[in-house]
Amino acid sequence: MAKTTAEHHGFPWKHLIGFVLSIVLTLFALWVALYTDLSVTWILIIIFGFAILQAALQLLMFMHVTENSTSSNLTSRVQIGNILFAAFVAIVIVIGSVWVLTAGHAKHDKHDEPKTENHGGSHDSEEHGSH
Amino acid sequence: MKWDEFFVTGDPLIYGADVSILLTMVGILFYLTKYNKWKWLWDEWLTTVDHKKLGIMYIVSAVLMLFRGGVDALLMRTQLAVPDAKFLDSQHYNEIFTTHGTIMIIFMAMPFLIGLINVVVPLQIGARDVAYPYLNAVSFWTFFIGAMLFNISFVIGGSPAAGWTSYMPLASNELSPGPGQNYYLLGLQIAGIGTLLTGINFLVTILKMRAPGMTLFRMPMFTWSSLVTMVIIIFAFPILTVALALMTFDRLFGSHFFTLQGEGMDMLWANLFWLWGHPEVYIVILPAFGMFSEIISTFSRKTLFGYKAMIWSMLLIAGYSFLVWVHHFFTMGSGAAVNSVFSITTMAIGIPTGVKIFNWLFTMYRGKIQFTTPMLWSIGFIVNFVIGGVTGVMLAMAAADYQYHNTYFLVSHFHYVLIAGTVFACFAGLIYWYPKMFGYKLNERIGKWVFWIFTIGFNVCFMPQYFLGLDGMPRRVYTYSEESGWGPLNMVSTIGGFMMGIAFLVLVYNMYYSFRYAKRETTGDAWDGRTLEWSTPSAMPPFYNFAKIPEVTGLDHFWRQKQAGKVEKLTAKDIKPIHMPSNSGVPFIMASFFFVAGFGMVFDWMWMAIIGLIGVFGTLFYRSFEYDDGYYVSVEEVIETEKISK
Amino acid sequence: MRRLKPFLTFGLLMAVFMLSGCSDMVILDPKGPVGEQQKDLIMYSIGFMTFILIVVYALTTFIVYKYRDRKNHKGYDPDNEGSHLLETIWWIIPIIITIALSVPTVKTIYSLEGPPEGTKDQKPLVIHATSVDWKWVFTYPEQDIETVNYLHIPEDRPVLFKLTSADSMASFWIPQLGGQKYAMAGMETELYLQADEQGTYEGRNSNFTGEGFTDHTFDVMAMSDDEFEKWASDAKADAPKLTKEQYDKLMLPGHVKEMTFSSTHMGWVDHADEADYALNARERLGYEPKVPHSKAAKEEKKKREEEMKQEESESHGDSHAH
Amino acid sequence: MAHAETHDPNTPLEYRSEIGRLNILGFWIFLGAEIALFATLFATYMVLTPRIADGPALGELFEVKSLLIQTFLLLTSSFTCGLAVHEMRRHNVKGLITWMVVTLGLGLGFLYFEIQEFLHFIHEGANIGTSAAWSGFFVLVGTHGAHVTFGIFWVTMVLIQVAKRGLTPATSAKVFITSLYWHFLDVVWIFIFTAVYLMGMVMHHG
Ligand code: HEA
Ligand code: HEA
Ligand code: CUA
Ligand SMILES: [Cu+2]
Repeated sequence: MAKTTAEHHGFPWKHLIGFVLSIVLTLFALWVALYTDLSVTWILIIIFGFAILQAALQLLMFMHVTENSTSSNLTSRVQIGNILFAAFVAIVIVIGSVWVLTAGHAKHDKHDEPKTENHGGSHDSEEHGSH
Repeated sequence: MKWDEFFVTGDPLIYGADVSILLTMVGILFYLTKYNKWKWLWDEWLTTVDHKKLGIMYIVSAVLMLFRGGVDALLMRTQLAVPDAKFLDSQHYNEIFTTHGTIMIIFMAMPFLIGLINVVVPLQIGARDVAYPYLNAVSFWTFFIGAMLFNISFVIGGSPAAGWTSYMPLASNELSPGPGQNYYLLGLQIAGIGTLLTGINFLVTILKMRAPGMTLFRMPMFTWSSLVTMVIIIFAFPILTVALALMTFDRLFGSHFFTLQGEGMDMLWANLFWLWGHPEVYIVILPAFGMFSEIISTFSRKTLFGYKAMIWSMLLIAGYSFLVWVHHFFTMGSGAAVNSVFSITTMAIGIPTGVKIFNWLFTMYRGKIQFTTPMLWSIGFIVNFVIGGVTGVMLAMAAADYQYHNTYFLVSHFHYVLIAGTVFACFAGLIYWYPKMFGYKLNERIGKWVFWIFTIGFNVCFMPQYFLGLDGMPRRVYTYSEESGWGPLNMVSTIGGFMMGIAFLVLVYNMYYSFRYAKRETTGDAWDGRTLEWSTPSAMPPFYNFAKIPEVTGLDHFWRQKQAGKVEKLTAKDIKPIHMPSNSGVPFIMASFFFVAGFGMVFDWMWMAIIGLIGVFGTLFYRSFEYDDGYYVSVEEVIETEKISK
Repeated sequence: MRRLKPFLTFGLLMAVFMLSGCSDMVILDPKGPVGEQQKDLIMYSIGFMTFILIVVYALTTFIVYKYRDRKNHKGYDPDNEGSHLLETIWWIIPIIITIALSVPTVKTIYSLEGPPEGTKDQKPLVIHATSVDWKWVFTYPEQDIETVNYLHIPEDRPVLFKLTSADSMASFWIPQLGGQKYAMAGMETELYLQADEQGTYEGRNSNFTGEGFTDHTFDVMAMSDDEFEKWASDAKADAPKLTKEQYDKLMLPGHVKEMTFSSTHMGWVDHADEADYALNARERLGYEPKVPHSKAAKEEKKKREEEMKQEESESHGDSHAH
Repeated sequence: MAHAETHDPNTPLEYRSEIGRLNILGFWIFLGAEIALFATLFATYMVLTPRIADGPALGELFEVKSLLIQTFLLLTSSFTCGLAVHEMRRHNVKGLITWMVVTLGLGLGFLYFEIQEFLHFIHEGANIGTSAAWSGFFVLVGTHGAHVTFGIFWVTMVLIQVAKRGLTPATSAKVFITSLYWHFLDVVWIFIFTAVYLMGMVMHHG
């Protein structure tokens, strides 16, 4: 659907709501991450959920991703399809890489084993349990 | 930096290259000056934004690169012809296969295809140019400069020698010191920018610049394949950009992404390289598929079989192309679950590819097949490509790949798909659209000779390599012992390689011969074609392509019009002033600054890199302030060009 | 069809090669259960591939021949756009083939992660294999001995290789015993192999590692259990101890002859923990990497070749007997 | 090239010229490529985080205060940038320029605090060469910072053009595109905020 100038003559409610929501989500995520006793898994699920929500907010409220010229609605389908495919590729890249580079190596990647005398590393194994 | 590290010395081959480069340059300068061609060169070529001219420049560069990569190949084959050969030493051999692989894929296959896409796609969709003609020139010049930067490594500083895959930590400062590896990083980086811009440009062009009536499902298959390719480019090339940048940081700025020190992770490079690298091989095969679709349909005189299935299979391949990269390192120990998943996704690509193969076969079924040269290449493609394809599926079976990996079985697989797929398509497409670009056909009789010599040579060269692989011959070894027993098959392979070289020379001769003697085309429809590019009245379309934008009513619109005897004749009153973009020298200048920046980085001369980058941003900003709305071609000029009698 | 003859000839040629040459080609001539499983999988897949090729070639030949443009052309149907039935067929059959290939593939992948089925009750012999440009260091932790560039293993007993590298990414491969796996600095990968027959097999690094890659090879001798035990205890008794200085020298890029030591390097470094050990050792020894093509590099190369020659002439009557 | 101009008065200015429409679509697609680019950097960062060699752990040095200041500056700048486009659609050049200048100011503020933070980390012994983890951090966050820097130059130049030429289909398309870019950087920051900072602190303390 095309946005028209007409809609833009009033007060920018949409922007304001978007802004307030993004602040709230940010603070909430911070609170969940640092000041609750949830398990790490839950914290991660919640804060990433919020991040995705916020990204969607920006796309819809500020960037008008669904908007296009009046002449064709192919354009908005392309814009949205493009972002969705980008999200797919991004997920494949991030989750795929982490999976491929840590799975299977779990049993032999020395980064996870408790420190030995001559091991230079100073991190402990809890830090990257997913490894 | 000492001089002996700057100029590569001590080898007759390199002195030979020095001299021939110098002579060529002097020759070109002399010619341009003597015949007063400088202005012509600048106005007609260096500043052009015409997609057809840019396309031709891409193709010319690609043919030159095919020669360069081919010479590399023949040098390798010479060294490998007999056991314990002393023709090349190890370092030299390593440099040669590295540049061979890189040049063939990045600087030959891609630009060849992008060149053909440039020439053909706007014509096929009935457009006057691409969406961003200026950007198109930027794409070409950054590609060209990237290629040049990569190529001078041969005489200045030394070539990269860590393989086209450049695995870390081998490619790190400690194990590959010197500028060689930097050339790889910067050359690819700069050319990669151009490729990404091409991706965006043509995606928008195809989506938004189509002639009225040409819905998505009326687009010719080559246009479709280009569309899908562009999508892959847009999402794959940024990965390469990052990977190259990270390695550049490791080499120049002391970071530890992939290094041995600082707990860098070498596997991460392999992972990122193939996250791009696998989609890349589909980038170079899908346009090839598109061309074969056009050619097979044209010369079977028949509609493409299963048009929709062709499109869906291509979309599936594009989606899958991002889900299989791990098959390049099954042997890295990521465990049974990872290997199983990626085995299956990889094999699954065979399904949509098979659909395409059978659809091509059934396009010929009940057709009226004409054995023109482009058609011969296309049939040759089907027959040879399946060999590469099914051996690809064999490689995809991870447990078996533990044995094939890093052997000549793999080398043979990818030459079967890259040559019988991509290179055959480049030849077929070049010959098919040659009259569009130059106004005459290449000689068919000589062309058929090229086909047979090349195809036989190709099989003689690479079929034995499957067996060498099964006999345990690893890739990238510069020599082997007598006892290994690999001598005879290698000799056969080398003979095949030289046959391909001969075929290439005959092809070049054919260009010369046809330039001299071929009959000039009088219409725009040299092959009785089906799609809009054949509908222009003159053999070579004028710079604005179409005096009047065609209106499309269905698939193969032009062919159907011809069948119905309803080809419209252009009349003077159809003609309106035509808006066209202006030429610009900025892309060329910007690319030159890229060269300066790249060269500076290669030698770690940061002052030079900074000057270059300032230049790049300067041209960018300059362009931002330039409001050039192009110009209008007057009705009179169009009428004159089209030779319409009033 | 005349035009297609060359292609058919090649297909035939390939089949002949397959049938006659099989047993000569090392990958199809395995000497242990791991390679055996892989060979079975390969042969199984070749069956399917041959079938696919035959179908495609038969169709091509038939269609191209029948519908070539000629006088009295019959059956021309220019507007034939497709057929649901046919298209369904060639979606379904490849899907079935893919499934038929996937099942044994996944089975074999999982099976190769552990010791071979027949000998899985035996305790595997553990050997650490460390790649250094361009040599292999083999550590037998239980026997407390170390060898360079050659391996002795008992037959009919699974060997668990723990792979790592001191520098570039290498790949540990003994074609006749089974497939390869990468050896990488800063980590450890595991590979089970087993020899069912006594004999000498060639092993190598198959992943490109630069200048000396071609000769980055080693010999594997499979012998009876007793012979193996005897060899190990002899080595323990007779061979010299490995000193840190000597080991550091091994860290320099280059080739060396076969060596045997009665102690291991595990005491002071595990490259799976310390990825930069070799680089530091090189620095300690004052080694500097040279830009290829530079004068310095050429001189170094000459020096290295001379050293090799000298070593070779010294090493006659080497400590270990084959 | 066709130059169909749309004259429907309800269509925002930036969509009225063919070139404007093409450029906006092209820029959206470019953002798709940028998503792949940042995803690669995120993947790199995620894989490398445990690899801190002898250097400090990532979460160890992060500070909530600096993080919140940066985040609010950027979130607010995204909001003001939205207001600027809102004003543009009301044909209010002055409003547009005012809000854009505010946006730039906030962007500069963000950069200031980011650089302060980087200097602090370096002071604490964590730089690009400290460990794989820190390489990943500096390049991911630094690439975002470089984008912001580029964005500041770009917006400035577009504003100069608006001041000189007024709002035309061409200049307004440019403004709109820079605004997309700016919002996009905010989106990326949200993920940096989450995946780098919050996660770093959770992993370190939790
Ligand atoms: C144009 C380029 C191109 C194309 C199209 C392909 C296509 C395929 N490739 Fe290839 N590949 C390369 C270029 C290409 N490849 C390169 C350059 C390398 C090596 C890089 C390097 O290491 O340097 C490589 C390496 C490579 C590997 C890594 C091996 C290793 O390193 O050990 C693997 C493994 O799975 C693989 C698999 C495949 C598969 C399954 C396909 C499939 O897409 C093939 C599909 C086609 C068919 C299957 C034939 C037609 C189908 C039918 C007739 C239907 C019936 C068939 C079945 C049901 C099976 N390829
Ligand atoms: C599109 C890609 C492409 C193409 C077209 C080719 C074409 C050829 N390739 Fe290439 N090749 C690769 C991509 C390609 N290759 C890649 C990616 C690698 C991996 C690199 C790596 O490991 O990093 C590789 C590796 C590779 C190897 C393995 C090297 C090794 O592992 O040690 C070999 C060996 O035979 C080889 C041979 C050939 C031959 C004989 C041709 C022939 O088709 C070439 C035909 C020749 C010409 C068309 C030119 C004709 C020239 C003349 C007529 C001039 C005559 C001049 C003289 C005699 C001096 N290639
Ligand atoms: Cu490879 Cu951990
Ligand atoms: Cu692949």
